Amino acid sequence: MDLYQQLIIEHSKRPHGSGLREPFGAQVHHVNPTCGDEVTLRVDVADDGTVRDVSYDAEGCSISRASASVLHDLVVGRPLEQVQRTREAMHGMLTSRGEDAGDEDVLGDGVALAGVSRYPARVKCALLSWSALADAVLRVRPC
Amino acid sequence: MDLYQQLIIEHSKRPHGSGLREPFGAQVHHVNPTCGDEVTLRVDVADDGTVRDVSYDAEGCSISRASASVLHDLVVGRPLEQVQRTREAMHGMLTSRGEDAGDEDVLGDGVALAGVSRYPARVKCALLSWSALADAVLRVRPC
Amino acid sequence: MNAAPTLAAAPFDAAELAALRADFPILSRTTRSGRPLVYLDSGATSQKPLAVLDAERRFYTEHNAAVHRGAHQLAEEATDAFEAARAAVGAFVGAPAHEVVFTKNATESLNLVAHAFSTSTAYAQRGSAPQGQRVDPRFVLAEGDEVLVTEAEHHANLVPWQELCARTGAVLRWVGVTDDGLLDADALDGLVTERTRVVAFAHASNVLGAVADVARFVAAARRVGAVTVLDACQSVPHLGVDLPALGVDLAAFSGHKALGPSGVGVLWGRAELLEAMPPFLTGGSMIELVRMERSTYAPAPQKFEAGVPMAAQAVGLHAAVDYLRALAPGGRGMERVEAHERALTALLLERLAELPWVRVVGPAAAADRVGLVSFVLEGVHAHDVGQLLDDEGVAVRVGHHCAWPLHRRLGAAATTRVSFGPYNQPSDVDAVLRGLHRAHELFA
Amino acid sequence: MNAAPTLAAAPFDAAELAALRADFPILSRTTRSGRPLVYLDSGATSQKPLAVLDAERRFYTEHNAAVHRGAHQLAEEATDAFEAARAAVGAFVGAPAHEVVFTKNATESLNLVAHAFSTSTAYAQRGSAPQGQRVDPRFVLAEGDEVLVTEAEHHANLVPWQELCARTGAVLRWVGVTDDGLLDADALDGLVTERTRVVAFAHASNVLGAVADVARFVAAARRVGAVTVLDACQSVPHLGVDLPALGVDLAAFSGHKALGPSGVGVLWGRAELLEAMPPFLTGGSMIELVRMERSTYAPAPQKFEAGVPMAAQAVGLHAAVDYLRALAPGGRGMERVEAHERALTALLLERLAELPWVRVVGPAAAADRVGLVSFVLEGVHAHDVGQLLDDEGVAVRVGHHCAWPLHRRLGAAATTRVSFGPYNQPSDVDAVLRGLHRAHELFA
Ligand SMILES: Cc1ncc(COP(=O)(O)O)c(C=O)c1O
Ligand SMILES: Cc1ncc(COP(=O)(O)O)c(C=O)c1O
Ligand code: FES
Ligand code: FES
Repeated sequence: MDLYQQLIIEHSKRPHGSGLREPFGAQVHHVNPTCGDEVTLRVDVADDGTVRDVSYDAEGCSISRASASVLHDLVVGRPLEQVQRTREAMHGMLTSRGEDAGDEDVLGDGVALAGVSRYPARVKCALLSWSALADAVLRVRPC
Repeated sequence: MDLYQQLIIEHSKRPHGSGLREPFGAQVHHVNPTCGDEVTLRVDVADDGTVRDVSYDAEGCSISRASASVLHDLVVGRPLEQVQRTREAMHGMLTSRGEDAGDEDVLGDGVALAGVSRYPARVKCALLSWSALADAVLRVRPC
Repeated sequence: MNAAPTLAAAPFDAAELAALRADFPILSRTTRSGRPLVYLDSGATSQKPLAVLDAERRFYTEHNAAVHRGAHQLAEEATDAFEAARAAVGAFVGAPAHEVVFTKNATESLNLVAHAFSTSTAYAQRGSAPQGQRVDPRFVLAEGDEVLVTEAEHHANLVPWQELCARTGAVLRWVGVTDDGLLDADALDGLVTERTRVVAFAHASNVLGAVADVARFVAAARRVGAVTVLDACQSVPHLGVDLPALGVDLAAFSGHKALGPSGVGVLWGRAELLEAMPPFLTGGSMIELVRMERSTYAPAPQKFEAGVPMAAQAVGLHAAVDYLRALAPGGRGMERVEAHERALTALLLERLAELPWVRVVGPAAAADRVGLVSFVLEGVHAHDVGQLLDDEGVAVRVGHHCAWPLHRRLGAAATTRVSFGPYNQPSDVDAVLRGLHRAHELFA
Repeated sequence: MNAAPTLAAAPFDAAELAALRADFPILSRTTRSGRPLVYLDSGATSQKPLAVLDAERRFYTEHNAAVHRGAHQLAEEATDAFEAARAAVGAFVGAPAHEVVFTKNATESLNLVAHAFSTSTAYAQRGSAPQGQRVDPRFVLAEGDEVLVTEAEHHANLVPWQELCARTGAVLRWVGVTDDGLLDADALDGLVTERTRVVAFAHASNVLGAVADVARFVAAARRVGAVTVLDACQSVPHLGVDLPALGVDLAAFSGHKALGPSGVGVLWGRAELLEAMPPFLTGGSMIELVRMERSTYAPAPQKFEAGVPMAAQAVGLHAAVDYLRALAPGGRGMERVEAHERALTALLLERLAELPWVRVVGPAAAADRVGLVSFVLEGVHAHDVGQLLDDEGVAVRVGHHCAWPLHRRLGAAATTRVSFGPYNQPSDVDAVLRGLHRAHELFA
């Protein structure tokens, strides 16, 4: 089964950067309508556009928790432009129905989530924190 | 085709006793819900229980007009008890789905309607004036 | 059938027709009189090709599960099949998938729309809309607001509006029918007033066969901001129809008249309008958040699809529209269906015109019609006509065809209706004529 | 299968089960992991035996026509088949044919009933009932009248009542669920007041599996003259049920959970009550007389069946109930289905009780349940459990099962539900346990 890679299990058991922290520029709350699971997510962006912190409280399955953990790793300390590209790469991989295995240089541990794209019912799990992030960034930096 | 016996066609073209007449003891109006056709029917019953007249205005198909014409023949001049038996015989034959060919001694020309019972959609046509009659009799002689 | 016709807008030739008819096993049965079945009641419901029956069966024997409800593989497959059907049925009428709502039949689709008005009105009066849901003023009716229909409507596009008026105090108005059996379109402009909130009308009449001047209705409704609702039951199965291009806001049609299974219908609506409408049936799968006190709802189309849906039937309808499209290269099958049915209609009209004892209702020219013709035999009741045709093996519909007010207007208690499907052939018209002559001889 | 079991209330033995399973081709498919399918989601929708698929196909290839609408032979045959289905489905739940209304699913049935209240209320307030139609006071709601449900309801028996309240100003009340996950039946008497007009509750919970004390609900409702509405979705497919004998006024269930096709549901109601209710969907075939101004309606059940109905699906459901009855001599098949599913439930409960990391919700004893069991794996999200079971080929449902308030009350965001059908076998329980152990090892 290509869904529960060891990396996913590890991230889900010990998620990186979990918990809500201050300061933050925006906080959003997103719900996965198919299961009712939710994430509260905060971003703190420096004036130069660098993401200083992403903190979150994720209630959900292992996939959603692992994805939030991976998100934290990939986003903190990066400029918003790069975050945007990462998010697109993640989205592309997750919605590819098995076509896109993901680029490890861009997605790091995130490539362990590639298998999710073969399970349509779970794609929203992995996307949950990423859509919350997009929404939060939009509130900090409307464009 | 056992539906349109020559007798039926004749009755339908020249229905016996058609038209509304006076005097009458009760008048009823019945509609065939499946087609919207209607009959207005009057009965005049003597004190001794003899049906003196049945007059009617029937809008409908050949089957319903023929059935009203046959009804007139079978009912006028007869005591109510016999009318009741005739009505039951007619009802039995029409709803028999081809099982009951009808007794000519009881139903006269009415046996030509036997074929109707094989056409469920048309049974209500033949019954229309007979249910109107039952209703009208009930109003004259409640029991 | 796999024949590749050469001319997109020609009727099917004999060989094509034979191949096509072979896809419909019921057409080779005989009737109680021993005569072969001649099915001319496609306006009531069409016959189904094997491709449709096979698609349904395959769904049940390989993928059956409750859609939108499970995470297991069968549930995923069933959901994929259901959503693929939505996309295909949408594409068939020029619409994106998310504007397609599956219902049980066109009647439910039209009731859904009528209830959007009374529910919005109740929400507005009581301030009881679900949290975060704006009540769209287009769907709120005040006492004396008007609903406009036509006198030629099928009961399905009339009675729901009468009932809406009974629930809200709105008033029903209608475009009349002229003595010639045509819509009195000139009266339209006078009937559309500032109080008109809905204009609901049939694309093609199921009795007259006439195709409505949709643009004129839409223009009149737009002038006053009324919502337009199209009853497309008799157009979608017979013409190539692009619903969004027609300019209407909402449209209903049934699957079972378009070679699809029974038990599935469609409501199409502009996305913006569907979002503005409250749900109709409520329950599972249409919710966003449920608390005991109150709930909020999913976006359209899910909002309108409460409960386990008719998944196998949607899959069957998918096969039906695929089948229809494939009747000509490039998915342009509906052009040939239209041409084919129009040729049969012209033939029938021509033959009927030779009989002085037959009165046809509706437009004289086949070009102004979909493939159906209703008529009266002088001195012969329509049910007797129908019965004698039945005896010839010919299945037609007799009665008021769920358009009672129109029949009252035409001065006919009942008419006989011949309605064509893609599988009908010129000899079917001969069979009709044989039966009519017999009826005339017997009764007139 | 034609095996003639000897003991009416015994589970199916291995040979019987093998014969029965052969009637369900989908059960022999394999899943993406290469493992054979173990279908344990019959609570969402059941699989269909070949007899059902064959009956539908035969209808389409031999008798298909619009029912209640034509005088030709096909229309007669189709109508006969549809009405025979009504009689058979009625008999299956102890009811006469004229008390059976065909809907698209149980959700529509329940919405139909909820709308009977708001429509009657509108008629009464506006004096707008159809001519000659008495507005029955039992269906007229005043501001502050009460609708009583339970906290364990499926959304289908909750949201329609919330919406009824939003349309009318009635107030929703509910019987709570105790910490043990049981209905707080002791609170019932206090909750039924002079203002209670409806008491709506599930016969069997689709999460807890618990069977309600129907008599107690009925007695409480009768005391104040409230209408009782039973959600029989999870009882009719799994127990022998005699609806009229239960004493309720109305009941809903779906065909697709009882081996029938998708797209067909049932509303049963006492004749007297159905007559007193206004129609819901309006349009063709449900009318008595139509004029442009207003219409009157046919008697029940036709009054509730607007438009061309799901005839093929009703015919399929007929085949399904025949199939179920034939699983034991004398048409007592449901007794064996009940015994069989109860034995599997007992086995599953027993095996789960051995696992300290599994918390079962609902009654401890299989005797108090229909054939379904929901549970929580400590430290493992239900969707991960479901996914690992899926990998074992096991199809179960995970989530809130359209009973979100109940899950909130139970303190579980989601549960895993195993639900049985007549075709399940003891080894299916083994497959579940294998998956649970794997989930526990991987995640806990
Ligand atoms: C208890 C209960 N009520 C109502 C429903 C709704 O049934 P349907 O989806 O067939 O309308 C279900 C099943 O989904 C159920 O389990
Ligand atoms: C013009 C028109 N509108 C509405 C309907 C109703 O469609 P359905 O019975 O599928 O709901 C029909 C057919 O019966 C029709 O011909
Ligand atoms: S199941 Fe809810 S987020 Fe994955
Ligand atoms: S068809 Fe109307 S009475 Fe015969």
